[in-house]
Amino acid sequence: MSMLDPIILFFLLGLISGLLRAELRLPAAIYEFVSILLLLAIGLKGGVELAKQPLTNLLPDMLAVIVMGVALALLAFPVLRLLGRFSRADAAAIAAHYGSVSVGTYAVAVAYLGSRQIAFEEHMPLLLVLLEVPAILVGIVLARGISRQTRWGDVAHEVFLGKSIVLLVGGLLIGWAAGPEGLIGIKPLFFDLFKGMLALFLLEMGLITATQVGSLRQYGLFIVVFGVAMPLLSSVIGTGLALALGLSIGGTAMLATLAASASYIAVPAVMRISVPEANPTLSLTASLGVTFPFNVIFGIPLYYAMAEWAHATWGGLTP
Amino acid sequence: MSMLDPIILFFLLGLISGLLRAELRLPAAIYEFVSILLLLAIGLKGGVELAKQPLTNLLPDMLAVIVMGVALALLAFPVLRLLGRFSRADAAAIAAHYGSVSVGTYAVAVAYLGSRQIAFEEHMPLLLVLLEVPAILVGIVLARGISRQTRWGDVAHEVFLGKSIVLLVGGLLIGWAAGPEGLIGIKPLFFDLFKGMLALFLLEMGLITATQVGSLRQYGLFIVVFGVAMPLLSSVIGTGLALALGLSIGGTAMLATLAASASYIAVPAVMRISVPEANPTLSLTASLGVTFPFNVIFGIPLYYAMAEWAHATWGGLTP
Amino acid sequence: MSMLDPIILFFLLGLISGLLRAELRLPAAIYEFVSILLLLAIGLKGGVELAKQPLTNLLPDMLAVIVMGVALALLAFPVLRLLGRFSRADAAAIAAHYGSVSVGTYAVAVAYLGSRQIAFEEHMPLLLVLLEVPAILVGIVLARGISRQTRWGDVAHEVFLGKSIVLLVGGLLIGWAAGPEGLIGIKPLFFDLFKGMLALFLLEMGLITATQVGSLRQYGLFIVVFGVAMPLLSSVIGTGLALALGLSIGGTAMLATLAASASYIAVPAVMRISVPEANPTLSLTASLGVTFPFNVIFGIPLYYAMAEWAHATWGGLTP
Amino acid sequence: MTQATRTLLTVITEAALETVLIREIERLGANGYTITDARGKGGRGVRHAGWEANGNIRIEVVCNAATAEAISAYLQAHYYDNYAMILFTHDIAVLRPEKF
Amino acid sequence: MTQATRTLLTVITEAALETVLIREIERLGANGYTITDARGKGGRGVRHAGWEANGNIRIEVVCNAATAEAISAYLQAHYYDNYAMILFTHDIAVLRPEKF
Amino acid sequence: MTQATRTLLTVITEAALETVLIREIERLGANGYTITDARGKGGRGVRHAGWEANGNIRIEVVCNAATAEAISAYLQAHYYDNYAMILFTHDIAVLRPEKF
Ligand SMILES: Nc1ncnc2c1ncn2[C@@H]1O[C@H](COP(=O)(O)O)[C@@H](O)[C@H]1O
Ligand SMILES: Nc1ncnc2c1ncn2[C@@H]1O[C@H](COP(=O)(O)O)[C@@H](O)[C@H]1O
Ligand SMILES: Nc1ncnc2c1ncn2[C@@H]1O[C@H](COP(=O)(O)O)[C@@H](O)[C@H]1O
Ligand code: NA
Ligand code: NA
Ligand code: NA
Repeated sequence: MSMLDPIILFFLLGLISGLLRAELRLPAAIYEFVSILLLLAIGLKGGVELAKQPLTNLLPDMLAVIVMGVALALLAFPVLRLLGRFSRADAAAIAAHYGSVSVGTYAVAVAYLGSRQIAFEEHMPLLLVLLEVPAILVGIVLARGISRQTRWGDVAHEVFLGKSIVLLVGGLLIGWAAGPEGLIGIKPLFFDLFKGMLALFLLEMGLITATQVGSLRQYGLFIVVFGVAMPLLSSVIGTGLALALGLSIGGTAMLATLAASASYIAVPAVMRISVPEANPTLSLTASLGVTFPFNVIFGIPLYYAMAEWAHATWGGLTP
Repeated sequence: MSMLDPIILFFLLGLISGLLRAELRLPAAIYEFVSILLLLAIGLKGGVELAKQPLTNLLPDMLAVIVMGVALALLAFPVLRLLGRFSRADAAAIAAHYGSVSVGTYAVAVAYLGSRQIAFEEHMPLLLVLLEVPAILVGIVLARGISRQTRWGDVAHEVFLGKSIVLLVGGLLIGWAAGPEGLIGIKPLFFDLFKGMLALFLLEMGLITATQVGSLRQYGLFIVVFGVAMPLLSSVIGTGLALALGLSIGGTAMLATLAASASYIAVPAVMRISVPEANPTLSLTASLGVTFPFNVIFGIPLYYAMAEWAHATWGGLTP
Repeated sequence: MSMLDPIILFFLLGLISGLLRAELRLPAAIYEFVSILLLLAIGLKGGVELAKQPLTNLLPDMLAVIVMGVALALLAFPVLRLLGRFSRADAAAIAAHYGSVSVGTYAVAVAYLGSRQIAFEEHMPLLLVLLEVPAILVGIVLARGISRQTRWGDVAHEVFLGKSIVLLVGGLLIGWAAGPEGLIGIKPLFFDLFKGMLALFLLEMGLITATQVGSLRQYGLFIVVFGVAMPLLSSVIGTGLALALGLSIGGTAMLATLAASASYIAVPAVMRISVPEANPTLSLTASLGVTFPFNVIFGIPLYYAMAEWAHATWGGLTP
Repeated sequence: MTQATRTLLTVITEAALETVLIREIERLGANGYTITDARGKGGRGVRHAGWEANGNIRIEVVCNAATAEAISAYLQAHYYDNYAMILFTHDIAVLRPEKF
Repeated sequence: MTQATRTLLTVITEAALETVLIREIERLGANGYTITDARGKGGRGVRHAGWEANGNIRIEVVCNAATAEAISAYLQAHYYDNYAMILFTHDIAVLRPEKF
Repeated sequence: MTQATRTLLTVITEAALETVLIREIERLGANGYTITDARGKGGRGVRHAGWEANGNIRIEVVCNAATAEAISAYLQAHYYDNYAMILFTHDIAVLRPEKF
């Protein structure tokens, strides 16, 4: 098995085509279609598994990742503020992106582990959903304080009724209610085509990443260093937490990947409305222009190697 | 097998997301794509079966459903006029919707019977096509009289060259000409993905239904009562006709569903051009806001139960 | 096996619907989606096979088709100029279309041979890519001379970074790098759905072809005669070359089809920018309105019959 | 450059009317038109463009004042009562007056 | 035909603002609006519309001069600093002045 | 609010020209542009936008009169002969004249 899964090659094809300014773009409607399918598929898969065990068993993991999301955002903020010399709003917004997660990165990790036939805890999609939210709230509070002016109703609406949360949670609930047999009929679309759709998604992500290169040049070195160092640091935290929670090797690699990934769909949309004075180009350049390609190409194999090593070294310590 | 097929859950997901004003919409191009695939698939499936028997065998069923379509529209019109106090044009337009059929509802019934492995007469798609048309013509005559002013050439163009008729008939003919082996190559797209595409379609239908709630409030109780009572009544007529034609239990449930369903694609398009003074919001609110969800969630299981009961009670009476 | 594959029936459905002005159109985004999938699938399939043999083995075939592309354009030009009395720019542009290839026609030929289980040399997609380019350059030189004014950098960008080349070459490279096992995960989308997507593509091509009928009437008989005679002539040349190169019967039919097909995506885009004074309607009417339907319906079976006949007659002569 | 004044007529209406309207507009003397897809809200409610029956189109016609007047009058007489439609005009400068 | 003069206000801005802006525009007195999807470039860089966060919309509002002024002032005060947005107005002739 | 007058230049042309035209338009002094997809009909026939070679775009540029004149002249000289293209201008009121 070569290091380069074909889906990564699709990402590179998009990236190179974009950099060469080739006449290639996926229509926006197709990008939407593909991401709707991926979000629903991830949710459905998780929901089927949730039905198998009482939700209370999962409570520790659920609480732990919520705390992790908050912690990662709180960790990133002072770094951005002091070392990056970003304005309060910009630092808060970027911190929110890095405390939250990227569903695309998650999907690539699923494919990575899948093609190596490495199992992972099946409630990961639930953790994915839970991780999307807390960092956003932390980001808003960091930018605004717990001000009376913030319309928390509107914020909650933006956060909980954004596309990715609705489709992930909707998928989870449908999968949970329908069970494995119920989903047989829709398996060809949502599960069999998953990896192919992911390939198209990554083709487009490559094209989008290429458009970030201009701003990368503009905002310079700090963004690049932060965009690589932050996921590395986060992945160590994710790995530690996974060990503490007693996750399998696959689950450890997944949690490290979730920690390391930075949002580029849910968080930008909310921040644009809730912290408008933050420059959206800054956070997107970091998360989409640096961290996403880094994770997809180098990060995921690295986090998996780290999970193996950590389990070999400390694996026996936790229940 | 729970009452709620996952595809119904997709409808509910769309409906609830719409009511909560979530940031979720299927791009119009994807809605088009999905409905083109469903229409072609239904046609192809029917066409393959048509090839197996001489068309003359089907003539009684074909004539019977044409009469049924006319009868249902003629039945609805006085009710709408007298009890609903609608203008002549509005009553005629709504009557046309209820005498015609909804392909989406048909597809849900196919999935419902399919997941219970209940067979039905395979020429149903032909009956579906035949039922689309007559009520439209009745509606126009009810609104206009057989006036010289009506440009019947234009009307015929609108009616017979609308998207759904063209794709259903085209699919029928292709399926008929190519036969089962001919379709093997295109089976993965049109047949294997059918239920998944139907799930996406219903997600969008849920979102669209949610947009009807405002007008529902505006036009009030009569629309709701009519939108539930009319399909119930029609389904009884459909069941009776199916018994008289000697259809199987599955076929009886299908014909009841066809009778009960109300158009929201073909008929609105034609009425908008041919009877412009009819308020399109009225008929769409009824067919899309009330009857479609009613049929999909409650109606189809009910019509199937009625078919079973009717066959148990009267099943032996007809040849 | 009837002469009419269902995919041809889809083309006819589109053509007839278009001629009848039915309310049917595939959204542009879906047309894009389908053609992106087809281009990638063709590339991927070819790439997998390329990995199996050293590229140097293929050099003779590669050089030969490049020469053929140049020759076909050079052959068409004087005919168009002298018999067709077209302006220099128009003749050059049309010649470029006919020296290049149509990926849609290629895909239909793949399906045609596939459903008859006739093998062909698996490096055909490579030859397809190679054939796209040389005729374009010949066309530009014929129109402009090797003028200093021509911005060859821009032309090269247009030619090599157009959608079809990028996706075909990208697919080839990904298939080559990932190998057959690497592609298993994406097979359901790219390979299993191939024929279904081709059916949709041809439905839309039928609709597009129907829009060419007006200009067909306008530009008259010569276009029709040329649009049928040129592919017939080219297919003979392609067949001869295939024999000389020692290709199999399937490969001979494919090369004849490639020779006979005329571009309607890559070449028009480049010519519009590089030879703007050429009337794009002329070349599109010929390639899309005459040659594409001719090849798809009559040409491919004919070229296959010719390949069988040629192999029976001369097959033993070459190594 | 010689510039001339012409009228730009903009019609925003239901997508279902596209085929019919362009036929009428050409019959009434326009030499061309441009259409973009749109969504909106007006007296006849919200039109989201989420699906076929619910989209708007925006038709622009460059023409002389008389033609603009003729099209406006015709559309007002035949469509205002029953269709979601608005229509407005203003003057523009064009380069090739003979074309419009 | 009786014609009256009204103002056409055009706003080009980030697609993310659609829901918020139409609420504000209606609150400030507009009776309707029309929206088309767009892409473009301005002071805040290129907006390709390749994906959700990066598209523009083009909002048109037909209204009287006072409403146009009110909307312009409000948008300038609340959005110009933080969002990609431009706004311009011009006079148009409409047929049913009571509607706008 | 201080308002200033600028020119809105609208170009409707073949989608294939998008990349080339925005390069030229910026070179000739425009600070921005907005593009929407369109279809239409004119002297060079129907352009349905059903597929890539057949779509139109509608480019809007807000600029001062001199720039509008320069762009118009350039496009007329270089594109009118060989491409489906129309172009018109009119005055608009803008809020931040320094921006355009
Ligand atoms: N005041 C307005 N400003 C801009 N667009 C409008 C206005 N009123 C109506 N429209 C557009 O015209 C369409 C039809 O208007 P109506 O007939 O008033 O429902 C609406 O769906 C809007 O797209
Ligand atoms: N000079 C201009 N002409 C036309 N459209 C413009 C101009 N400047 C900006 N725009 C549009 O307005 C959007 C926001 O502008 P800005 O806030 O300057 O980035 C851009 O993405 C363009 O679509
Ligand atoms: N009179 C007109 N009114 C509105 N749009 C036009 C007009 N003439 C041409 N167009 C648009 O400009 C494009 C190119 O025009 P032409 O070069 O005349 O074919 C057409 O496809 C239409 O979209
Ligand atoms: Na993270
Ligand atoms: Na009915
Ligand atoms: Na050729």
